[in-house]
Amino acid sequence: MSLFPYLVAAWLFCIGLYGVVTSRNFIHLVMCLAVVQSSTYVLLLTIGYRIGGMPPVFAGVPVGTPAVDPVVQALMLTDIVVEATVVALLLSLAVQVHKGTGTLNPDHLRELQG
Amino acid sequence: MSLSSIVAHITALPVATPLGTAAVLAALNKFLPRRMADTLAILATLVTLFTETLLLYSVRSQPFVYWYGGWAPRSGAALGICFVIDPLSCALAMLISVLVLVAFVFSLRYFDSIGTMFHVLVLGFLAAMSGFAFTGDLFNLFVFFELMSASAFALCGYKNEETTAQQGALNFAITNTIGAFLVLCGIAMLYSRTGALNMAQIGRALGQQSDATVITAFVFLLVGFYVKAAIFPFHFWLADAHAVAPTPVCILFSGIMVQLGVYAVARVYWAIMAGPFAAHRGALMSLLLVIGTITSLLGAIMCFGQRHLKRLLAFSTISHTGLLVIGFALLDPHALSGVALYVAGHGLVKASLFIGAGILLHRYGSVDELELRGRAQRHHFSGIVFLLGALGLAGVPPNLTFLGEHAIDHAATLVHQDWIPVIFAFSGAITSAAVLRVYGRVYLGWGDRESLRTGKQIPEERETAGPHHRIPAVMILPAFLMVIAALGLTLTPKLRRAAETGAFTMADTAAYQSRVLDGAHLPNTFAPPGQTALTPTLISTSCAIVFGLLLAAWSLSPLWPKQDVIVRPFKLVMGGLRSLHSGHVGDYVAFLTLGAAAIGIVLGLLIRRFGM
Amino acid sequence: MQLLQMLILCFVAIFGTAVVLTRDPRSQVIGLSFFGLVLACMFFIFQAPDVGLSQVVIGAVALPLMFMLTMARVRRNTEEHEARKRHEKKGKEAA
Amino acid sequence: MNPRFRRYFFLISVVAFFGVFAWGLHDLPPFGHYRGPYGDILNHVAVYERHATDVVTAVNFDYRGFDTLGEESILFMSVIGTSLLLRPQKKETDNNDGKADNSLQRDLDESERRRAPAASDAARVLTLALVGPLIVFGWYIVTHGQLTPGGGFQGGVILATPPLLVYLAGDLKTFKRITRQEWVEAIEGAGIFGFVLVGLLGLFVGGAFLQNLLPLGQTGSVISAGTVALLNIATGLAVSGGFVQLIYVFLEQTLEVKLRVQGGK
Repeated sequence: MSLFPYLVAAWLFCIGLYGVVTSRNFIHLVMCLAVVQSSTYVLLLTIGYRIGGMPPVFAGVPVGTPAVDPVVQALMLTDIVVEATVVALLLSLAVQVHKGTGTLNPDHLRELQG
Repeated sequence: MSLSSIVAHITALPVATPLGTAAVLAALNKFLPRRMADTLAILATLVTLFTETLLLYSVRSQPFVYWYGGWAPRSGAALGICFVIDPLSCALAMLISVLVLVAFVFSLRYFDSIGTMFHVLVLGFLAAMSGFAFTGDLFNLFVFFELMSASAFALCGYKNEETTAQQGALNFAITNTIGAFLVLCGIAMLYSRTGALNMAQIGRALGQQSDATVITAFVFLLVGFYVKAAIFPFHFWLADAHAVAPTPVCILFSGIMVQLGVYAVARVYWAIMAGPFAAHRGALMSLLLVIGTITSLLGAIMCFGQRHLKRLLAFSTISHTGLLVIGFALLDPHALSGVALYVAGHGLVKASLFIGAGILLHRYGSVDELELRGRAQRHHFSGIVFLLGALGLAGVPPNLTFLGEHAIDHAATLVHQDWIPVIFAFSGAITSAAVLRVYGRVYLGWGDRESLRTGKQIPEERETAGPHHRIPAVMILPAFLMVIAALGLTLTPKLRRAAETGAFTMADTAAYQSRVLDGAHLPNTFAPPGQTALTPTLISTSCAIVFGLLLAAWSLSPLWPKQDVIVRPFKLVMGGLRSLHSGHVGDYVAFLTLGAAAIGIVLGLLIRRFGM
Repeated sequence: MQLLQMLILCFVAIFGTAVVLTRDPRSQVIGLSFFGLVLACMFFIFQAPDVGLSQVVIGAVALPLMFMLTMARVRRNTEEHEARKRHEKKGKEAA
Repeated sequence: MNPRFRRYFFLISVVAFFGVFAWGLHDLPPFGHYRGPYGDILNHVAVYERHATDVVTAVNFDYRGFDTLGEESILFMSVIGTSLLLRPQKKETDNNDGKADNSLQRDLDESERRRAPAASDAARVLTLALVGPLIVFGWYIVTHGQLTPGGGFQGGVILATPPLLVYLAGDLKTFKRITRQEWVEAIEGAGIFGFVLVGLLGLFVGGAFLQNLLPLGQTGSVISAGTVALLNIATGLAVSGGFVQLIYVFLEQTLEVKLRVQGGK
C-alpha cells in the first residue's frame, strides 16, 4: 500500500507517453503531455506527505503542529506554471502547422524526414 | 575588503541584467525604435560578459558560494538557493555571453521587424543559460532548464510562415518537455530520499549508498539532460530544429545550448553522484562510452549524407556532442578539462560555420548544397570560414579542439581505452569532409549535381533584408573573429593549465560540499604537474584531416560511385538510418522511452548483477 | 482519511487514462477539465491548498480555455481552406 | 515506422520503462512518512523568521525567491513566445487593394459573421456584475499571500479573468480597449522588472540579491513579511498581464486573424 501512490505517478507518466506516441492529432497530443506532467504532481505531492499532517499554513495553529512538507508544494506551483506555458507554446505551434498544412496529424507531416 | 568580496555582490547580475532588460524591452515594445532595442540588448549582454569576466578573475585562486536572499546554510542544511562560482562555470558563462553577443550582432541585419520580441527571447535565453551554468541547487537547475526551453521553443519557430519551422519546433518542444519531466521525476526521487534540493547537501546525504532509487534518479536526470544534449537515441529533434531555426538561433543552439546538457550531467555527477557511483565507475563508464560512440558515429555518417547546409552542420553537432560524452564518460578530471576546452573550441567553430551558412542564405537565398553549386566562386573570402571551420572540426592544431582532444586522449590512455582517438579521428574526418565538400562545391564549383540527390531538401527563405549583393561586415566579421579566436586562444600560455584547474576544482566533490555547506574557504584544486605525449593526438588529428580532404575530394570527383553492386549495401544502410530520422514525433518519443528504459536496465544490471 | 486518499488517487489514475484514451479533442477537453478538478481535489485532500487553488484556476479553467480557443481556430482554418477550394473550383468552371 | 509497428515498439519499451520507474520507486521512503529535513526546518523557522503564516508563500517568495523569479520569467518568455508565434502571417495581413477577386473574401466574411458571439441581456448583466467582485477577490488573494493559501500567482490568474468576462458578455469594444497591447505588455514587463528591482534593492542595501530587509511587521497582518508582500504584488502584475495577453493572443486568432485575399499580384 505504501507504494501505491508512487505507482499512480509512474502509471500516469506511461499512459501519457502512450497517448503522445499514438496520437493522431497534435491537440490531443498536447493534452496527453499534460497528463504526463500530472504524474510529476502526484509524485511530488505524495513524497512530501505526512500521515496526519496539517497544511503548512500556521494561521491560528501553533508552530510545531505536524505539517506536510511546504517545499514540494512550492515546487509544484512552479510546475503548474510550467505546464500552462508549455501548453500555450505547443498550441500556438500546432495552430501554425495547421494553417500551413491543413492537418494536425503527425502521420501526414513528413517534410522533415531524412 | 578583498576583491572577491566586492565581486561577490555582482554574482546575481548575469541573470538579473538580461531579465531586467528583457522586461524593459517588452514593456516598451511598441515605443522603442529598432536600433534602440538592438543597443539595449547588446549593452545588457556586454554587462553580463563583463560581470562574468570579473567573476572569473576573482575565482582564479579560490571559488566562492553566493546565497540568494542571504540564506546561508544552518548546520549543514541549505535553506535557500546558491550559485557556486568556480572557474569552469565562469568560463562557460563567458562563452555563452560571447555567443549571444555574436547572435545579436548578426541579427542587426535581420529583416522581420516585430518589435522587440526577438531581443526579449534571446535575453531570456541568456539569463537561463547563465543561471544554468552557475546554480548549485537541483530544482533551480530545472527552473533554468525550463526557462531555456521556453525561450528556445519560441525562437525555433520564429519563422511562422514556414510550416517546416513549426514542425521542427513542435518536435523539439515535445521531446524536450518530456525530458524535463524526467528530470523533475529524478529530482523528486532524490528529494524524497535526502530531504534536500541543494546538490552538495544531496551528495553529502547520499554518501556512498547506491540503491535503486539513486540509480533510477540518476538515470532520469541523465536521460532528461541528454535529450537536451541530443545524445543517441534522444538526438532526433536536433536536426529538425536546427534545419528550420533562424541562423542567430542556430548559433546558440549548436554552439552552447546542446553542450549545456553534457555540462549539467557532469555537474550533477561530481556534486552528487561521485559518492554513490564511486564503486560503480566501471559500469557508468562503459555505458556512457557506448552511448557516446554510437552518437558520434551516427552523427558523422548522417552529416555526410546531407545537402541542406544547416542540417549538415546540425548532424555534425550531434557527432561532436557524442565526443564530449566520450570525454565525460572517462569520469576523470583530466578528461573533463579536455571536454571544457573542446566545448569552447567547438562552440566558436560551429557558430562561425552557421554564420557561413547564414551568409550564403543572405547572399544567394538558399542553403542547399546542390542549388548553390559554383555560385559563390567569386566570393572566396567568406569561404575561408568554411575552410578554417573544417580544420577546427577535425581538431587540427593549433585549434582549441586539438587541445581538448589531447587532454581526453591522455585520460583515455590512463584507463586503457586506447581506441578513443580512433573515434575522434573518424568523426573529425567525416564531419570535416562534409564541410570541405560544401566548400568545394559551393566556392569552387566542383562536383556534379547528381551525387547527393538522396539528401533531404527543405526550402528556406531569406532571413535578411537587402541589398543582397554584398555581405555586411556585421555578418562576416564575427565569424572570422571566432575562428581566429579558436586558433589564437590555444597559444595563450597556461590555458591548458587553467582548464585543468577548473576541471579539478569541479571534480573535487568533498571540497565542493564543504564550500557550499560549511562555508569553508578552500582554494582551487590544482592538477598534478606533468607532461603528456602529443603523439597519439597528432596522429589522430592528422589522419582526420587527411582522410577528410581525401573523402571530400573523392566525393566531388567523377570517381564517386553512383550505381554499383558494391555501394548498394552502403546505400541500404544509409536509407535505413535516414528513415529512422522520420520527422514523426511519435517515433522520437518511442525512442526516448526505449532509451530511458535501456539505460536504466543496463545500468541496474551492470551494478546489481555484475557488480561493476 | 487514508481510504479517501487512495480513492482520489484511483480517480486521478482513471481520469488521466480516460483523457489519453479519448481520441476526439472536443470531448477530450471536457475530460481534461474534469481531470484538472480531480487533481485540485487531490491537492486539497493531501493538505496542499496553495497548489489546489492554482490548479483550479489553471488546470480547470485556463488550460481548457486555451484548448477550446485553439480548436475554434483550427475549425476556422478548415472552413477557410474549404472556402478557398470551393472558390477555386468555381473559378475553374467559369474558365 | 508505420503506426502499428510504432505502437508495438513503444509498448515493449514502455513496459520496460515502467519497470525501471517502479524499481526506483520501491526504495523510496514509504508513503506518508516524509523524513525531512528541508521542509521540517522551514515549517519550524519560517513563521518566526519571516512573520508569514503561509510557509509555502514564505518558501516561494523568500527562501527560494530566486526560483520564483525564474518561474515568472518562464511565464513571461512563453507569453512573448506565443505572441511571436501567433503574429499574423503575411497572408493574413490586410493588403487587399481592391484589384483582387473579392467573392472569396465575401465568402470568408460571411462565415465570420455567423460566428460573432451573442449574449442575452440577462447573461450580459450577470457576467459584468462579476467583474467587480473578481477584481476585489483577486486583489485579496494577492495581498494575503503570506497569511493564507494563495498569493501573487493564484491572484494574478484571477485578476486576468475580468477582461474575459467582458468578452463573454459580448462587449467587444470594451474588451479591445482594456486589452490594448501596450498596456498589457507594460503591466507584464513592470511585474518582472519590479521583481528584479526588489532583488537589486536587497543587493544594494543588504548585501544579497532578493534579501528581505523591510521590517517584517506583525505576524498575521496584511503588511507583514517584508518584501514577500511586494514580490507577491510584482508577481500578481506579471501573471495577470501575462495571462491577459495569452488569452488575448488566442482570442485574436479566432476573431481577428484570418486568411485575406491578397491583392495586386
